[in-house]
Amino acid sequence: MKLITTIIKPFKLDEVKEALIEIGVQGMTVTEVKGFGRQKGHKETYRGTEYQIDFVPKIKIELVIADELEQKVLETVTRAAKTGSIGDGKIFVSDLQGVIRIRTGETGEGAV
Amino acid sequence: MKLITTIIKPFKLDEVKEALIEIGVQGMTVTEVKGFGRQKGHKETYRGTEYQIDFVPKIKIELVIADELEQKVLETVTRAAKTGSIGDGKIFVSDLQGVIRIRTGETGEGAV
Amino acid sequence: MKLITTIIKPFKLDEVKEALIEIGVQGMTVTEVKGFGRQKGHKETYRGTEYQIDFVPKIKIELVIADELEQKVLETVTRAAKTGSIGDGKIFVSDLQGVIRIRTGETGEGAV
Amino acid sequence: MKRPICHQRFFIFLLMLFLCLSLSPAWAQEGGAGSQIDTGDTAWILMSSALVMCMVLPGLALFYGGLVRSKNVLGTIMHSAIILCLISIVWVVVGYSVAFGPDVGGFVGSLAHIGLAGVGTEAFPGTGIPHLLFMVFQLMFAAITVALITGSFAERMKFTALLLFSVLWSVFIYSPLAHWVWGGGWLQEMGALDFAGGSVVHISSGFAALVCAMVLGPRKGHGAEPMPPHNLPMTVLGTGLLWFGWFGFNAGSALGANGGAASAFVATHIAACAGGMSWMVAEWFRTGKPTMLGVASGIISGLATITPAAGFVGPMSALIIGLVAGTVCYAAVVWKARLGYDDSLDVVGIHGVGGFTGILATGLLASVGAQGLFFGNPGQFVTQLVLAVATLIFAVVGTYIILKVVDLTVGLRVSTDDEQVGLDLSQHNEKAYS
Amino acid sequence: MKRPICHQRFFIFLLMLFLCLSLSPAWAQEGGAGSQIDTGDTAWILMSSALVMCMVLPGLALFYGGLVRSKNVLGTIMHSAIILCLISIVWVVVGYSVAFGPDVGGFVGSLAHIGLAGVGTEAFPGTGIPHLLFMVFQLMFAAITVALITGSFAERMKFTALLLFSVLWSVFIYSPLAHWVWGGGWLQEMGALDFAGGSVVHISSGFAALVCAMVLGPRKGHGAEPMPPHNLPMTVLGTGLLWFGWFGFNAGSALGANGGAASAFVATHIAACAGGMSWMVAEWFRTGKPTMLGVASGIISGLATITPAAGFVGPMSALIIGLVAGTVCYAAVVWKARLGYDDSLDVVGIHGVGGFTGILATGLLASVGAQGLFFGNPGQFVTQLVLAVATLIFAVVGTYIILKVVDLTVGLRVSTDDEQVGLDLSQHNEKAYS
Amino acid sequence: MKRPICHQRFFIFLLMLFLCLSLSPAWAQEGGAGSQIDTGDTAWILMSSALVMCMVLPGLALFYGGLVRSKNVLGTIMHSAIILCLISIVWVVVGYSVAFGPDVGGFVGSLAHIGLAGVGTEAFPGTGIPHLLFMVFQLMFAAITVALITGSFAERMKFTALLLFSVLWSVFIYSPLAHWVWGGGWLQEMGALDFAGGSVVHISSGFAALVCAMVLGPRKGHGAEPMPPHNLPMTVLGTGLLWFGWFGFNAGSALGANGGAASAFVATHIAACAGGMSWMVAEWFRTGKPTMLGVASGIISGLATITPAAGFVGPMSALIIGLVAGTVCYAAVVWKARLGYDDSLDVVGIHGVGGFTGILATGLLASVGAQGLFFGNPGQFVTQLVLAVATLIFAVVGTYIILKVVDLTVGLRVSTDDEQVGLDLSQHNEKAYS
Ligand SMILES: Nc1ncnc2c1ncn2[C@@H]1O[C@H](COP(=O)(O)OP(=O)(O)O)[C@@H](O)[C@H]1O
Ligand SMILES: Nc1ncnc2c1ncn2[C@@H]1O[C@H](COP(=O)(O)OP(=O)(O)O)[C@@H](O)[C@H]1O
Ligand SMILES: Nc1ncnc2c1ncn2[C@@H]1O[C@H](COP(=O)(O)OP(=O)(O)O)[C@@H](O)[C@H]1O
Repeated sequence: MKLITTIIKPFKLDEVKEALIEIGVQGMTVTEVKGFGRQKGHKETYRGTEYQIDFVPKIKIELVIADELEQKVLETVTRAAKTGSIGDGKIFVSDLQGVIRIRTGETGEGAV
Repeated sequence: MKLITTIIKPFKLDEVKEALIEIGVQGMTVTEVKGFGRQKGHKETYRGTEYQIDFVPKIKIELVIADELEQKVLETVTRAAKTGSIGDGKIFVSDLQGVIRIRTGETGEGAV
Repeated sequence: MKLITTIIKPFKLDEVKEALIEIGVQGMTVTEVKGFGRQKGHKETYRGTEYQIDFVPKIKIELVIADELEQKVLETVTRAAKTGSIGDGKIFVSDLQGVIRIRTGETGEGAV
Repeated sequence: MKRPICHQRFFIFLLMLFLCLSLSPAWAQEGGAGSQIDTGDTAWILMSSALVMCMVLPGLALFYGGLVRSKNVLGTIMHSAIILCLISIVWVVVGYSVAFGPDVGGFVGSLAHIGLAGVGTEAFPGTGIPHLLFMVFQLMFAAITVALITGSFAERMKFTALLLFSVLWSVFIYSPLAHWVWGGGWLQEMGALDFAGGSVVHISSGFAALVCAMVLGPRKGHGAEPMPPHNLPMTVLGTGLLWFGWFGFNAGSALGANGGAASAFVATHIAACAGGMSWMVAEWFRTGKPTMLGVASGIISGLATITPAAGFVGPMSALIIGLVAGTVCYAAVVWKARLGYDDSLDVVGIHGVGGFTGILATGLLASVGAQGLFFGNPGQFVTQLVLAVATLIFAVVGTYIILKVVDLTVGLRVSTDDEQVGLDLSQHNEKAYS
Repeated sequence: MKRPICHQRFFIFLLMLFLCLSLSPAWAQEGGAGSQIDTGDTAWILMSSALVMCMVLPGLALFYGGLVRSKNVLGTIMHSAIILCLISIVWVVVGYSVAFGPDVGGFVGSLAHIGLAGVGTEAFPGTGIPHLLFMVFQLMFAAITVALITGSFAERMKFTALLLFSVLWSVFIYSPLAHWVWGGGWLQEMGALDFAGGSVVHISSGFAALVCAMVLGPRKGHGAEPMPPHNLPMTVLGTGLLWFGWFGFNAGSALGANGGAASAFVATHIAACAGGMSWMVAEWFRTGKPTMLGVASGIISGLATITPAAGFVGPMSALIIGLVAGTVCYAAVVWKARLGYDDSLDVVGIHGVGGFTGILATGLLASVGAQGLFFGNPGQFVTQLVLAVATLIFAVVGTYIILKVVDLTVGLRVSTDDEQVGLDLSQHNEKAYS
Repeated sequence: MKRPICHQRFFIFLLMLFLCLSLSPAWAQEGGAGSQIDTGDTAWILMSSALVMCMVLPGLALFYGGLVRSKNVLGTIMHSAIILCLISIVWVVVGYSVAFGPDVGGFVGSLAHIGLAGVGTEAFPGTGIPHLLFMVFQLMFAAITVALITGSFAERMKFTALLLFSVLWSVFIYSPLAHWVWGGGWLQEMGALDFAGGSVVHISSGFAALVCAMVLGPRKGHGAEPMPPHNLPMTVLGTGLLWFGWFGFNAGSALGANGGAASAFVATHIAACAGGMSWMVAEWFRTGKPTMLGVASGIISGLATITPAAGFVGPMSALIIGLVAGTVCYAAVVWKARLGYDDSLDVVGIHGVGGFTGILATGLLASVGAQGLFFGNPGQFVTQLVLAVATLIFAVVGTYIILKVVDLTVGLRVSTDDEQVGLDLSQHNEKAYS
């Protein structure tokens, strides 16, 4: 099993979700995060005092999939999340030792 | 060392926490997440416009434990988080190369 | 590639970020989390009813780096995040199979 | 299954309304001579009526809304909002007549004013304000009284049940009570003193709340899991607006802009301040920390307690009443925990206990336009005792019967799942915050 | 490039102001004999003016602010806030004179009152209140009318465009309309009835909103991605404050504290309640759930619809008007979806349709101080029809022209990126919540 | 150690109160002939008193509460809330007498009115309103003045210190100042003009705030880490309520519903609008973006600056004053950064500078019932200068002494840990949002 973690621009979430469903992904977990990177943040002014905010809002999607789906998922996410401008985000791939579905106790690929 | 990541229903958090403490787990990190899966979301209506919301609120617990604790933890979480209805959530198991306790610099099992 | 996950005290975020930038880290992803551990929570009172809150607010930083940077990063984070009092947090190290930069499709170390 | 039924019910409700309309002689409204209308008095009661409306929405709605969990905030706010709409209509259609129509045996008003028949712009007897204005000022009282009760069954009442309960309670409990004390009924005949509603508004709603809490039972997880207020600044905002509106509630009850109004205004303000102070101090002693919610609760306690006395006491008596109110109501709220019922937002401890204390305090400290025990008139205290107890018994019994009726017809509580999900999504398909 | 330009524009604006000042004869202000001033009437209109101001800020600002996405809440609130500031100044400098200066051919007022020349503390003809007070009461109406429009182009209008649009619209659309109906213009001569602004305020802003929505085009992602309100309790708070202020708006339009004010107050309150009830019921039938936002929208619909009738109808007619308002406006809002334009916060469906309905309803149900069709005077209905249609056409055409002018000078919409980021950060360098 | 001590302190405080009570002759209150009471004037001042109360809570509480970090919002709101409760009691017990009791040597009032002795419903000399009403109207001014100061030491003041500071400051600074300017004291004798409190309220609180900021020192991390407002819509809501209430504050200071009140109302509104506009424009020039917080700050600046002039100037002068206010106060707030003290919520820049500017502007532009320099009376300007400087010096010196006393008794600041955790949890065991 693989755990695919991807950081994307918030307004891309729906697009990416739809694209993943099309290729048969049945579940995912989403977290609101703040990202720091090449994409520069923004300026805020309060009563003449200016703040430079480095962090930009991002969405993190965690996706557990069977190994054979890896390529398909990576391509799909890359395609769906891409705008071509700085800050599109990253995809991280790591191994999973095991998965359990709490409701049934099923393990392995049957559990996702 | 193992990293146990589990997605559960929000109102199960206290129960799961207590159960883990009982079996000697001393720490955990909790994140509010939104989940997509078999469990269907809900409908919202604003001035006659209806939205179908697919994401449901979930709680993610990250747990770093010594390898020998793995089985005990998996059983405990599965038991405590289970309601039997769709959406109970998942448990993911992965390997950790190392752990450090920042305060003391301790590493490995002594650090959790 | 390595994934460094660290849990720190919220008010340490800026310090840690600056320290990481100094040693050449170019990006990170930050999440607001709630931590449970040795550090005790706080008491809340509403109309004479008292609640004991066990969870304390923490910041989780996820950092993807090239293997050779690992030591430097671990030292830096430990130094920058340390206050010496209970609750300073942890650092977890795990392996990554791959990384992709969505914007360019670059993979591996070039992608972070 | 459920939905079509409640549709029917609504249809009937609407029909009923239109019926009243067509029957109503008040299509056009008789122009009043207005000869004795005083513009100053009218200006103040116009304003006071607006102020009391503001107490219900947004005042009480936010005061309660901030205290519940975020999944129930809209459902809670909705209670106050829809009660204001619904009871206002009930009031003009029938409620006002039951309360202030020509007396029938000292117990209710006749139906002479149904559909506001005969309620025009002429001066209301004994005042310098139009009859219509007196009617709408009283309307606001009718609405807020029912809305106060909702705090006791917050986060679990079925919406259809709320609607039915409100209509029945307003017509069969509130209107008669208002008649007894203010509409020429037997308690008024007895000489009972209730300046602005310590019995009619606060005792009645406060002890109705007790019955509701006991009949509906506690919220799922009550006592086990923490249920902290989701937004205390919202509750403080509500507190401020309630206080603001209470000046209309109490000083407006003088029905004119005169020395009596000024005196009631001052008493109201002092009692609110003293209530906030004394609750804070009491809590500080007991738990070691003063809290914002404590001060807010103390302010409302002081206001509820001074309500019946506002027009009858001097400023220093008001100070005493306020100091007592904050302490007594805090004690009541703390003891609640022991008794174990889930009066979710402490309507009993604040309005029930506060109102009861205020009615008795009036019997002790009245000194303006009436004498209490401390001013040489023990009889007044006895009368006040009768007033308080009669109101309490009537409210408790009546509320119990109404709840049973509602339970048998539409059912009182939402399902466990709906309660788990929260009222906002389960009852209203809405989320408060996105 | 852009910034320096708008700086210039501002400089010119300021210069203009100072010019008016120096020219203005109203440096010092003539003390009025004040002989016929009635303190009660004055007290009520002072209060009413404050109430109407409160409708704009915080009332409308929060009502709209809660309905947008959190990235646009400050930008949305800013619309109401800056319009109140800007239009108030425009009004005292020139707007009041155009609206209420000595009539010129039935179409506009002369510039006799420019810079408030000749507007002092003497009683305003036919009333017991100072002329200055009448002026400031009307000022609040001028401000809220423009602010209402902003709901239609929320979340995408360029800030400089908003400023220019507001000034032009107020001077060239609002002031003349106010003159036609209230300032001695041709519609008033015709005997058209608009008690508190069903045409001048609601039809004009409502249909101006329609043109704005169509000319600016929909928000990016409208229809595709969900855009739920970010904070409904904020919207409910706004609703409550609007309702509260509306008592000053309608009952204050009696320009005194008398039976007429009381009657308008009652009609206003009943219509608000009935509107809230009927929208809720209609939605309940259609979608199976009553919603808090529905009740809030219904309340505003009832208030907008009763506005022109408030002083002319009895309570039961007000009840009917309210019940109709909630249903009709809900239908309008639902149909909007079909028509496809993005009137983001439903200004058309609530104020346009509500105002139109109210003007016609006045022609049917007027019975106090005037007769409508149902009371034997069909002619009045025709006059009302003329009033409604004339206002609509003038507003639509005028708004279209002004939008074109603004588009050619400063441009109407923010860039796609700015819209993506949100108005708060892109237009104002601020975030609402941290 | 600490807690028991502060308990004691409270106990003593309560004892003191009851003492005053028992001594107080005002148990019952003398009914006033009320012969000369004017219902219209009374209606307006009843309303004005309620409006000024609304400025403190929820107005100022939310205005300040939105500007701090979320961990301190309850602690900040608590400041305004508890000051309203505490100072109201201090005022009726002793403050009113010190300020408005029979003059003693031009510096303070005698203790004749302690515990409101001799303050009844008879008309207050020279007005048509009851004495009690005048007292409570002034009470609200006393409360808000102390509350304004709290913005300067937000997020770090110890709660016990706040309580002690407030009582001392109110009795020893505010009451004497009120006597000097309004109670028949030496400045009033001199002919100094302060219509509604530019010196008594704004200069005094504004420069007291400066001393507080310097004595307490900056917040931990001030300058280093960003401290953006946690909820700007809350601050805008507070702004709107402050504006709304300010009509009572300024127009109410006419102590009647007459031409003077109308004129003050108009001046107040125009200055608020002009202040909002000019701050926005100034900020736009300097940082390239107009901000919502800027407009809100400008509005408050305009209101603070017009306060002393409201009853003495015509509308166009008010426009100038407002335009100047927004610019000058913005400059002051920007320069603060250079001076380096941490006046957390800009009390100095807005109220201190605004009030000072307003007192001088009155000396220049007064034209109604008094003449300023521009209207041929240079002497008035000198008098105003004396007024402003005397108030400033008295406030600065007095505040410094009081702070030292508080520091030596209960200590001024919370511990560094408590500041890190936030006032809500460390001082009050509460969280604002869950
Ligand atoms: N080394 C990293 N470790 C973890 N997250 C990262 C890292 N680098 C970037 N990110 C995440 O990816 C987001 C986008 O990266 P950024 O450098 O801004 O643009 P791009 O992805 O186009 O290179 C960042 O906001 C951050 O959340
Ligand atoms: N493939 C997946 N990858 C990551 N998270 C998942 C995946 N599938 C499900 N989840 C998480 O588990 C939660 C529960 O899954 P769901 O399919 O709804 O019910 P069940 O766990 O009973 O099968 C989801 O809300 C989501 O947060
Ligand atoms: N076993 C664990 N698994 C995951 N996170 C943990 C674990 N133990 C501690 N943490 C995280 O580290 C934070 C600090 O740990 P704590 O025991 O409180 O202090 P310290 O790090 O000084 O030992 C906790 O709040 C929690 O977020």
